[in-house]
Amino acid sequence: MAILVDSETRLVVQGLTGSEGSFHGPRNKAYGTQVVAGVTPGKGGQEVDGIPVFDGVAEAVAETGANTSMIFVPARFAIDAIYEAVDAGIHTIACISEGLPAHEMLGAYWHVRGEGARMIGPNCPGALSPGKANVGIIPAEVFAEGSVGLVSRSGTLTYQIGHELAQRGLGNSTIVGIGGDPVVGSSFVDVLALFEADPETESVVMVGEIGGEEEEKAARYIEREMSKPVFAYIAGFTAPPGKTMGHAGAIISGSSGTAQAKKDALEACGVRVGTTPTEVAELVVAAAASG
Amino acid sequence: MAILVDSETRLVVQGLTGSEGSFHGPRNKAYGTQVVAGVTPGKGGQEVDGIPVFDGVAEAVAETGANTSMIFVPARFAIDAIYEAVDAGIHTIACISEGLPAHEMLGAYWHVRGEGARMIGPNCPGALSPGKANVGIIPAEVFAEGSVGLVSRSGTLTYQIGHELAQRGLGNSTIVGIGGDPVVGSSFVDVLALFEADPETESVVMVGEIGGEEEEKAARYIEREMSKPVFAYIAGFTAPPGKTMGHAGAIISGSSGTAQAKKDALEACGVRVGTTPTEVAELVVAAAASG
Amino acid sequence: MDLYEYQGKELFAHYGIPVSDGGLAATPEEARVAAEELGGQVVVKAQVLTGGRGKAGGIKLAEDASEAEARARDILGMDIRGHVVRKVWIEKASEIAKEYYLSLTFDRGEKKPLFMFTTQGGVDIEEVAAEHPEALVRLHVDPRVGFQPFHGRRLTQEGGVADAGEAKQIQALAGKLYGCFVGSDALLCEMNPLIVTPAGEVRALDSKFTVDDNALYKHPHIAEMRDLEAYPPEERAAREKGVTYVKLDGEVGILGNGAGLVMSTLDVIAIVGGRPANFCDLGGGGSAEGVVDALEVITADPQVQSIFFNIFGGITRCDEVARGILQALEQIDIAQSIVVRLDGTNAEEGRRMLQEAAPPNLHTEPTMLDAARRAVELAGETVEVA
Amino acid sequence: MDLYEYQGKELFAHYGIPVSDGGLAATPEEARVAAEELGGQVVVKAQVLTGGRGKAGGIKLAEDASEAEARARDILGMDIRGHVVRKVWIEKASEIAKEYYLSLTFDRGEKKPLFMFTTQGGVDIEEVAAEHPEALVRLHVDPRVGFQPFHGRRLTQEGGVADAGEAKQIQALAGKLYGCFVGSDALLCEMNPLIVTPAGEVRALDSKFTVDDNALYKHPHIAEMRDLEAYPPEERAAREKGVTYVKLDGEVGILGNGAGLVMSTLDVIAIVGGRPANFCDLGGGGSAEGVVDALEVITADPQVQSIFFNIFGGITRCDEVARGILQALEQIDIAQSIVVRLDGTNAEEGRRMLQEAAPPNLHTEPTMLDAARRAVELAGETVEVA
Repeated sequence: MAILVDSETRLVVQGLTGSEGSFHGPRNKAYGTQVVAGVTPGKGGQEVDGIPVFDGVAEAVAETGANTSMIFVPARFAIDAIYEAVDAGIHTIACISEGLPAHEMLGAYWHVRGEGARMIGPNCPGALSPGKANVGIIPAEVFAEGSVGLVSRSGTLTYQIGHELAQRGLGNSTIVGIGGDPVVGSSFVDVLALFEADPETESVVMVGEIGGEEEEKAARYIEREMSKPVFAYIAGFTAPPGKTMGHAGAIISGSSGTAQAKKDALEACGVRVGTTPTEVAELVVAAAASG
Repeated sequence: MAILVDSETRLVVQGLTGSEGSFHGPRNKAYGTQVVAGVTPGKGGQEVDGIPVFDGVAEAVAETGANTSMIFVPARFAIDAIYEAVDAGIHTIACISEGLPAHEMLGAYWHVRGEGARMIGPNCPGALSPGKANVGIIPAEVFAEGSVGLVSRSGTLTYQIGHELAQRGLGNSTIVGIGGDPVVGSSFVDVLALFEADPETESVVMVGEIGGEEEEKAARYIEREMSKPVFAYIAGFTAPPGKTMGHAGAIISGSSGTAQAKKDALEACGVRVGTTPTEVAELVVAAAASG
Repeated sequence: MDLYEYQGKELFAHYGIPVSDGGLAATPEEARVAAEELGGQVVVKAQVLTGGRGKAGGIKLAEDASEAEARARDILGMDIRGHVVRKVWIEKASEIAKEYYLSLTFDRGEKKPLFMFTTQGGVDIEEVAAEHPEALVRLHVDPRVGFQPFHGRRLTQEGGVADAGEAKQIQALAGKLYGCFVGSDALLCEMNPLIVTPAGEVRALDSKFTVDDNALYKHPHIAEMRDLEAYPPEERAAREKGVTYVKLDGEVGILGNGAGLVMSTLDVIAIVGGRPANFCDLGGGGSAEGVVDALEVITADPQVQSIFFNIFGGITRCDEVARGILQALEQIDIAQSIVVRLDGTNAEEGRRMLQEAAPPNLHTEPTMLDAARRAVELAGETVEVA
Repeated sequence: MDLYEYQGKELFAHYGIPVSDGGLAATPEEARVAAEELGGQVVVKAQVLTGGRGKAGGIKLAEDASEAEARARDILGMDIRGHVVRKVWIEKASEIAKEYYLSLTFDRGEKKPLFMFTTQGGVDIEEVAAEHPEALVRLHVDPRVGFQPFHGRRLTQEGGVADAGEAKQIQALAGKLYGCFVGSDALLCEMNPLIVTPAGEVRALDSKFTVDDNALYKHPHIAEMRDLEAYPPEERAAREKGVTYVKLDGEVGILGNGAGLVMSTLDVIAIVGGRPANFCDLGGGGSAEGVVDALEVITADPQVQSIFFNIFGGITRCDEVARGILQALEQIDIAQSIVVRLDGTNAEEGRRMLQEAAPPNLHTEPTMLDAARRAVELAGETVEVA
């Protein structure tokens, strides 16, 4: 099982011939992910590390049965790449590319949802199901196989926490980086719902940050809908207050968006919150030992 | 039961204070339809035949519990009226207004669907469930209560067929005019599905016309999905070939769009087709007598 | 509303789609001037709102201005499928290496714009669709997303455009075509052929363009393109009076309310052995005045032997229609018999009014079928048993 | 990217939103000239990228040009919440009958643009939201549908705008604001106050405007509005080198890869009893050159006593980071102790390189927590037990 990516994943890499795609595509393949195709318009017929390149995603899907896409194209082409993937019937999209205009992502977000597909990112490290599939740039060697779901807005901080868990003998069902952009394809709540439904996941660690209100929404969701234990870590307790202009943002969320406010909201909903990556890992270990 | 409109219908008339709205709104009310509100921006607080007028649909819904809207505003304001109705949580919309630009209707069509609402029209006569509710401009006195569902692209032709049925002692569960514009909110197939699911409807008469391929699609749907007997009438056997420009239209449908082609397609799918309004009524009568 | 080739190309050019230079001419002399301005070889193209111009001899090459004048003289005044050529488009001649086909239209069933593209252009495209369906790329665009670059790539990839430069031009052109389609509220934009010159340039060599009548209020510039003279005079007269009228070839004048009912009336007339003289739809309103106007148009057709007035009132009120009929009988000298059938809103009142006035050449019938039989009978035809 | 009031108003005006006439001035003399051109009463407004100008004395009325010059002299050079005023906007004074509030922003949670409107404008809007939430209309727009006239009507109806003329103006203005928001890829457009003059005219009297950095490539005109001098010099230097740097008030210099990890590092430093001197994110790449640049910026801060280098390699390769550290130690004269913690991609190789070179002031630690403690210790602080 695991979530989002697993041994059923048949991956097409949009931008496989680019500098990042040609590095991470083969790396994902070497990990054991079924990387079945690459797409770069005009380069159909080439190969990268034995992976066939097609001119378009529709063709790649028709020829290889790809069902998942990883997007590594430059920002200006990434929105088009998302639409192309959805149009071709891809059901899971990991958009690693960063720098996508937020207004364009709004349109893409609703389209992806409307067509019944699922997307993580943009500006995210991807998803890794240890022992099954790695789709993105997450350094797989840091993580072990196991039953802890991990979902995070941040890249490297995720690795830190996975590392702390692995050092304590705990592994992960899936590690999901949802990305930190204003508009991302999947929220904490979306991914928590997947973990709740995944039989392989026994507990979840959520790694949040200051700003926005996604952690507060997740807290309410966890209290209402989740049976599995959830642990959280929030970064940014000592962050200086932002020099934000205008007041609309704070009014929308009805939350100060501070790390403390998020910690309070989570704890009020029964989530144990660690104040350092080490502490959250120890909380998970302690719960696993006692449970 | 019946479909689309019934005794649960709580109707708001968008454009109630206009010349058509102020004629048909009270007429629908006199029939027994629960006409709970009217909307005309800037005329909130007025009344038309005892129906309170509000400035906006959201307010009308909040104050009166309206769940269905009938749109009678001029064409240029009708698209906005559709969006306003959906935004306010209206679940059934009958757009009587005509002259809506097709491109704008495309956007509205997908929005209405996406939000889970249902719409008939534009440029349609509305829906009538005899004895329960009349929403639109269908002359209710022509029709009797009964178990024959009636769905049509045409207004007056529908009345003709209902009249022929009534003269032979048959009544209707609901009469639905879907409208004849290039983009309409509900197709034959959509309405046939509702009739199939409606316990009060025992058979259905579909009234089509030359052009397009909706009748052909309906034929395939009827063969595949419908258990209830369906009868059809197609108008336009003697219509002169249209002076259409270009060929794209004919290629799309893969059908000549002629009345004969539609009749053939329907008969191939087990639908009995009458060649005059009288004949189709007689077919229904004969089937009712033998069944 | 259908546009002439030159009008469609004007819109194409406005949206950045490459077309050839040219000029419009209504006389051979104007054709000569236009050809002189363009210089070199030109093509003289009949401007008519129908296809098949080429086969009918409506498109001719001319080596110079004086030949252009001669060809224009041949073409102006020609009758092409019932359309008289009143204008020619003088266009710089193009060298053609390849002929493709590209269109964007409204797929009513799918509720999405639909691109169609094939490299087998320049010929009867319906034939290509029927005989080589695999050669015709069909690609829907989600109207809420709009055109995306991948749409262009899919067209050229699946259409098998091998040359990269050509493909890039067609991809860009498809994007502009989508902009043109949406921006001008078009229902159809077709270019057949879309040519590639020997130098590798892609250009629209013809245009078929239909604009949504309901959206013309947003595009006064396009609305002005309507050429009223393109329609037969009787249809024009009807249109001016807000009545939809199409002349047919029979003897029974038909008048009804609602297109569906009128079509059905035509069918019923045919089934009982008559031949309809026209299609005439009063529309939704059906005021007394509209009835008078419609009767004026119908009775102006000398072929009409009898008139069948078939009204089922909804919005239309039968008493108002009866008032119109009586008014028309007073105002116009109507020799033909009129058979009237009224049902629906205020039908009793309408029938009563007609019976009270009882004009000699007016007959009422209780049903549509009876009325059809009577009208055919009165037109001097044999009534068949339906 | 945040815009100054005058820049936001320039964009408002471009999209047809009514604003007052005015001129920009960087000196008292320029202020006088601008005031003369406008004539009559003017308002001299400090241009700073922060709120609270009014309370800080950054907005003053002037009766004439010479008074405008005097007020500009007072305001230019003021420090408002850490922002030095370098420009003033001289604006024609407005008569104000009513002060409303209107904004359009990005609701990240709902993934929709959100209008907020209240007739209780001109004051601290967060207070209105907290104390009179019913007075603040919130209205989402489906981005795939866009602004529709009913959105404008809902705003004024639910906001309780009684006057029909006012309501019509605000409805139209809301539509233009939506156009401005989408057209300029804004994340926030706020007008507080939106005023109504005694004559009943509606106008934006202030602007807060944030544009999406990721979309600036589409708007070169807006990109040019960026005022590099508005940022502290050290942040500016870092930005020029592609490094995100924010100066803080402590002694431990922080450098990491990824904003989340760096924030976490700040927290851990605080927990073990230290005070971070800065926030510094190398970003995704982390080339040797970037490391050198970042160390240059950090060590230029005289408060920095020790440096904590916290790297978890993903895309960033630890060997490349180690190379950068060694290179920096060669190129720059670094007096402070550096504590390095490397994990992830190529971490072993990186650690090996550092151990082999073994510069005297460089310490490696195996975990983030250990490294934090060591860095705080080396900064001369007491280490608390976490």
